[in-house]
Amino acid sequence: MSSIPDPFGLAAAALLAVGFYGFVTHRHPLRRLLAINIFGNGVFMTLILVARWMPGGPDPIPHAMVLTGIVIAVSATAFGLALVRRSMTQEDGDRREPDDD
Amino acid sequence: MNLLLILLPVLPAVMALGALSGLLGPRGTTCAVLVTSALALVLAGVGADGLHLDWLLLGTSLGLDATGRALLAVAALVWGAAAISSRPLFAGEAGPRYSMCFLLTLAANLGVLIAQDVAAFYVSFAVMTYAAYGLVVHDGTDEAVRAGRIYLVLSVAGECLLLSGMFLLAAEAGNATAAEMGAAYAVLTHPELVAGLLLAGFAVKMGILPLHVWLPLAHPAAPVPASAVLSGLIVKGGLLGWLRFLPDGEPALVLPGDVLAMLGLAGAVLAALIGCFQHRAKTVLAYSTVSQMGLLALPVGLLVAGRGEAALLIPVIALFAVHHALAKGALFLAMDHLKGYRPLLAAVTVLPVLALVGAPFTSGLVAKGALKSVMPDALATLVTLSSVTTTLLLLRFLVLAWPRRDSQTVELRRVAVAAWLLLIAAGLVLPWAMADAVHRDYAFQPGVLRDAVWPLLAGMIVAAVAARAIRPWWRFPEGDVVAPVERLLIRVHGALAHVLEDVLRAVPGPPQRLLSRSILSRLLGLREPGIPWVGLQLLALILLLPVLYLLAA
Amino acid sequence: MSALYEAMPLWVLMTSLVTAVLVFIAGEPWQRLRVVFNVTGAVLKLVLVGIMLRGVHHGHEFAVHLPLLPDLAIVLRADALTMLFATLSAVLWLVTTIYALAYLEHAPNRARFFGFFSLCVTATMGIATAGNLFTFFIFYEMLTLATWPLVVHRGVSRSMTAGRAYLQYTLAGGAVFLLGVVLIYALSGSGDFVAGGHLRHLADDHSGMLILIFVLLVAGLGVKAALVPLHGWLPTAMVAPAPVSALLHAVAVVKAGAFGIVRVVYDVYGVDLVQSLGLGDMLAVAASITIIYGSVRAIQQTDLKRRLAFSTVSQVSYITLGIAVGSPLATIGGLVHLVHQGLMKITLFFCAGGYAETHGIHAIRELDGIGRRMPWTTAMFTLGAFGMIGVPPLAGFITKWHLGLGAVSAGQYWVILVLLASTVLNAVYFLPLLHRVWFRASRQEDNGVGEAPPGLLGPILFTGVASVAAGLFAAFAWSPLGWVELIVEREY
Amino acid sequence: MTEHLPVLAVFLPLLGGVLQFLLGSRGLPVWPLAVAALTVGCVLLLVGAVGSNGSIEHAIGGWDPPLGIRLRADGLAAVMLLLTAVVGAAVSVYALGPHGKASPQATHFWALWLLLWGSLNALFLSADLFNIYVTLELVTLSAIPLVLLAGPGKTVAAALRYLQFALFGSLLYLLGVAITYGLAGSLDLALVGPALADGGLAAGLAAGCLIGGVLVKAAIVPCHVWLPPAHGNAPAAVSAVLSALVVKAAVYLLLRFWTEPLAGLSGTLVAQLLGALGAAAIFYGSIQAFRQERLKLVVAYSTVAQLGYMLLFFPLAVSQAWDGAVYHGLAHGVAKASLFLATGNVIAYVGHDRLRELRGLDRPLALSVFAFGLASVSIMGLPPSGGFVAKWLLLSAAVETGQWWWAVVLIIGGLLAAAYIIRVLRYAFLQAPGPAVDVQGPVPSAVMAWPATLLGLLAILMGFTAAPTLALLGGLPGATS
Repeated sequence: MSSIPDPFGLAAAALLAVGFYGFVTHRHPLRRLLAINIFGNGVFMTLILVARWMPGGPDPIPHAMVLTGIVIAVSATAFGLALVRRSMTQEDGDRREPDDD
Repeated sequence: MNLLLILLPVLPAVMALGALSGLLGPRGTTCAVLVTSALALVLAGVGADGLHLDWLLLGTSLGLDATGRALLAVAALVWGAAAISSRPLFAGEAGPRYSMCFLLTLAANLGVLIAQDVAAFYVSFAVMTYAAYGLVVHDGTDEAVRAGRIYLVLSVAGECLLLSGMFLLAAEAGNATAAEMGAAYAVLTHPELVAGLLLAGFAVKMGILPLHVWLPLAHPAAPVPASAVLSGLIVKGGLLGWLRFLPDGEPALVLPGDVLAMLGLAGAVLAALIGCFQHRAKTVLAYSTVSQMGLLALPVGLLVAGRGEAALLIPVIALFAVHHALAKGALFLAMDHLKGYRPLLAAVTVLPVLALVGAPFTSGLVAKGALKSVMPDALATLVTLSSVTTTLLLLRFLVLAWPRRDSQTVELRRVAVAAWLLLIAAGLVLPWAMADAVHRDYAFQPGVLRDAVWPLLAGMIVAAVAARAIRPWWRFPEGDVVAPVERLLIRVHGALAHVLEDVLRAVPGPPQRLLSRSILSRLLGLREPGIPWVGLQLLALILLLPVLYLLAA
Repeated sequence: MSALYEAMPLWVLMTSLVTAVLVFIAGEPWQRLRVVFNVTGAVLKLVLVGIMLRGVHHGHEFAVHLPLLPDLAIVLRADALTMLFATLSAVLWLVTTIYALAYLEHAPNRARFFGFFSLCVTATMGIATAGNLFTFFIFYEMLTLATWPLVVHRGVSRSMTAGRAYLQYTLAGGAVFLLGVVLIYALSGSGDFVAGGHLRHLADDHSGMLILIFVLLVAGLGVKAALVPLHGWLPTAMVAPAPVSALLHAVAVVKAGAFGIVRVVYDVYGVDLVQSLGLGDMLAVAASITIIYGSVRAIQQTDLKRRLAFSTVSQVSYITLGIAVGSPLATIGGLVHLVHQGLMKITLFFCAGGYAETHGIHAIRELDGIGRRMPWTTAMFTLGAFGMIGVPPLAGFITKWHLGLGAVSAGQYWVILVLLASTVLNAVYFLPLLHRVWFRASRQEDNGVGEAPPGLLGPILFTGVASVAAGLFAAFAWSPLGWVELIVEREY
Repeated sequence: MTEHLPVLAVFLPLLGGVLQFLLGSRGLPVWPLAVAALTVGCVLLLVGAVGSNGSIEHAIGGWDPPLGIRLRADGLAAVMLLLTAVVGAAVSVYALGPHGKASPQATHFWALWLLLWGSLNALFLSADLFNIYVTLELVTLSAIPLVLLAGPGKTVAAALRYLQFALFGSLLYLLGVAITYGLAGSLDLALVGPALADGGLAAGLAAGCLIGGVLVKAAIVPCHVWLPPAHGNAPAAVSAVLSALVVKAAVYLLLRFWTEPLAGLSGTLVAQLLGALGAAAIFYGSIQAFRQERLKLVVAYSTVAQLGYMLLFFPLAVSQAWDGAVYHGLAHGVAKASLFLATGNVIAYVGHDRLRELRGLDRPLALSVFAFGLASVSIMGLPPSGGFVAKWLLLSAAVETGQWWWAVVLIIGGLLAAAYIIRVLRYAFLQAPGPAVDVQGPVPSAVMAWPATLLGLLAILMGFTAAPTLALLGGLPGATS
């Protein structure tokens, strides 16, 4: 491993930090969901970094893991977005008229 | 025959239950007492061997010694007469209660007479004490209730003394019987302590000098027949306790014995003098009891101190007790019959009075004569002198009790009068019959007769002089020192109760809830943390973990 | 057959446990059936206990092991001490059941009441038959839980408060006790009840620890045994219905604590060890303070049941005192009081219930002249009260007699002063009461109601007479005293 | 046959759930019940096999790690599977009440529930870090929609918060997995240990991420904030599963990691920290439970508190503590499921769960209140119950290792539990004509009342079944005895 900070690694760390910060500070559910996704991307980059670092060239396994992770993240995000939408329409509904859905 | 002994207390005790439930009416109660009395008379006449019941209490020994036999006969008579007099009381509204207390007291009294071991005696003694309370307060007047209260306070104190004495006795000597007392005291570490406690404990019941204060209150407060048994018999329980549970001539017990003798003598004189300044006939009689019991304590003291032979002293003590029980019982019962103007009955009343004074040819003569015969001369003289005060006291009684012309006539119950007369007759005869030939002969010696007559005359003269000199007649409070002591105790109790209450308030009882509200509400004020705060903590945690790992490594 | 016979303690437990379950299942609508279950269970238990009693008398020791963890088992055992407590519970269960049936005749929620009542007895039996500390603890806590619904049975806010106090105290006590039990197991690897104790070999190296554990155990048990200052729950818990108070004060809860102290002193530590560690004196002082304090507080009470409750605080510590003094005679006095106090106090509480149920009397000043209307109840009340004072020939006297003798033979003369003080204080709070019931004129108008109904009066008479008999026939081999002498003979 | 049991245990419910989606409301409720019964049977056989033969391993399709998936059933997995089966069976029966009739909602419930069951089984049987990640996500993604079944309104916000935390926790965990892979070049639980032991700071960071991620999922204080709204608003059956099993699965992972991959790290200080978190959870959760005004929230906060007990294993770390922590997990699972089901019956009857208005419930709902009472005994850690045995073991461990402060925590925790439980129970005894009612429902049928009661009874019975269960568990991995 090189002593010079790997820009790839730095990017991963930055993503993690931004994601974490966003998750902690934002109150709006949509923003928070985005923050989680950013954090997730940081994690995936870390995995790719690990794959690069492995002795004997890039290791395929972390890549497989990233793919799986992305699938899961996407589906979870989709579910989250649906929930956010539901909660927002509900709030609107609350403001206008009682919800009978 | 021996098994009949146990019937003596059991029969009236069982009947007491019947009385309480109302199953046993007034007639039944009277019958029950009379049957018991008859049984007692038979047993007293025939005598009975000792009976040991392993299964009862802590192993019970029953038996009749000579003293027990004599007193059993007397008890049968006095209880019988009292029961007949009590008939109207058995029938009253509070009849069942009175009947129950009456029968229980009877049972316990007989139990005291026949119990030979420490535990059984104490059982009977305690039941007698508490059951008699019911007799004392029966009238329910404020006076009776006060008398009952003072009686209870002193009785409980006496019980405590007895109990501690008996603990000390039985711990080292086991549940010993009366016959084994001599040997028992020999093994005790502190015989004088045990003796002192037992002497003092029984002294309460006997009304020995400083502990007598309850007696002039309680005996008069009770209904007439109850007073008769209280003054005639119940007090003798203390005497029997002394005789059974103190050894004779134990060297360590000289001091307690002497103290008792001196207190007895002092009581004999002082109580009589105080009694002279009472204004109710029954109170006077009660003081007479205190005085006579003092006289009885004198030989017991000598016995304990080893200043006389047991073989001589004990029959004398028994004789005197028999004499006093019959005479005092008769005098108290007389109070019922002297309510109307009946000079004849009043004249008969003089007979027991003379007996108590020790006039010639009365039972008092032989009893007192016998008493003096076993004493050192100096003491005998003092006893003779005490006859003067006794005369004064009983004159005071006659003055107060003598029926007046204007008094309302109350219908007499013939059977009660008959029983009373029978009792008086027994009082005249029985002591003579029981006395040893020696004592009988002694009573007729000229010196003795002289000693019997002059105090009587002296008393009369003093009384006549005093009656003129002291006008109006002084009034001495009933129960003499009890009133100030009572006031003091009430004040002390008031103060103590305040202090106690303050203390208890200062040291609040245990909390009803272990968590105080303030702590709870502070804890309950906790709010859920917000997300940023949670995130910060989580971040700190994740960063802390590697540091901790490294530190530990 | 012999395995069945050997497992007697288990069957004895089952009689009331099964009864509880059946009662719960029968529920409110099946009144008759429930009564049948209840009485059958109680009688059956009595018979089984009788059989066990015979076995133990002949020197047999029943034991059942139910392994729970590799090194831990639930042990149910029946030795002579067990049988003392078990017999008391079995007899009084039957009596109290009959009393409760009459007492709650028209009350709601009876199924719940009798269900928990049976559970309570099960727990008590478990405590009696527990063969090691672990088993003891299980039933000790079960008792806490089974009793709470009984305390709050009335459902009014006063009983809720009492229930809260009860739970706070007993659960906290249980927690402290648990800590002590765990420490014992950690220290010695066993919490078995062995006559004479089994910790002696640890005395040299771990005396400090042993003292600490003892304090924890006694503090935990002291809550139920109502040792001052841990007694706070007891007087408030008297708001429960009379049969519950009777059971609480006479058999179940209070006695469980006292019995636990007996077990700890005799079968875990051993008297020698307790005395050599100086714990006996400590315990005796605590018991004495409780005896005096309870009596003083009892004097101040104006409510009958509250006065009786403080009287319990005082009286139960006689047991502890006897154990703490440690001489054989004092031990006899303490142990026999386990039964005697039970008989006398249950009589008193039954009577208090009788007064409340028949005439609506709760305060002491309302008792004036009740003796004329309810002569039998009041007679039994009188017996109970005199027994508490220690007047012979009642049961209480036998206790006091042995305690006193034991104190003298152990050279602890100050204990006699405590006994005397207690006698006087008991007299101070009971005798005026007796004067009231017998000698005062009634304040209430005569409404034609007299004695308590037979369902109440029967149990009252039974326990009252029993408390006389226990004293009068104390020297009889099968009397409580006779049995306790057998126990002490075997323990020493 | 035996070696295929793990696969069956995972795929039966998974496929059953998927099929339910496809079938729609047809086949309700017979189909899911049949699947559930088969699953229970499979798990029981599997547990029996583990009990008699020890661990069972199976590589799916014969593909070996690292690319293949290896299932492994050891003692710890077996007891967790057993718990899942027991609670699952009870919940399945209970669900016949509220979700028994054919409707879209019922379809969703059964499908998701079977998926969740399968995912849980998969999680317990997984033997490598990444598979655990996947199953953890599966569990989350099937659990959250279940919360939503309670209907619109209050649950959406709760579900959203749950989702956010769950996702964040998973990603944190994945980060840990990444670092671990970087260090060890493997993800097999059994193989990564040595590499981590020598890993220095990076290993510590990996452990931190793994533990942190799981802590979020396990709702350990301070990361518990998502749990009470989610568990407190979900339908009764779902709450029971979430509290009894889903969070338990996360704590299970913590135990698993500690004894396998992280065993080589010197964790004494971390252990104390985790213990402290456990203690904080016990205290905080109990106090919060005490101040709640809604019955379900009391029970939910109780879960927050009870999970803390399992963390006390880490500082104690002896065999007894291991037994105690795991047994606590089992006992709590059973008892808490019973509590939630009983609470569900209350809500079904009166239409709300406002504590102060629930007076006099014991007449109409005798059986449910009874169940609540029985389960409470275990929650309070009082004998005789599973909770007590667990507490006893933990206490013994604390005393044995001389760490008395954990003993104090255990004791006080028990008292606090009693405080909030009794606060609930006393309402049942208050004299009142009956509870205040929002929407009067029918008295819960036997199908709803008995599962709660049986679980409550089981919670008590577990006080006597510790020996065989702990034999199945097989002791602390790596311990000498």
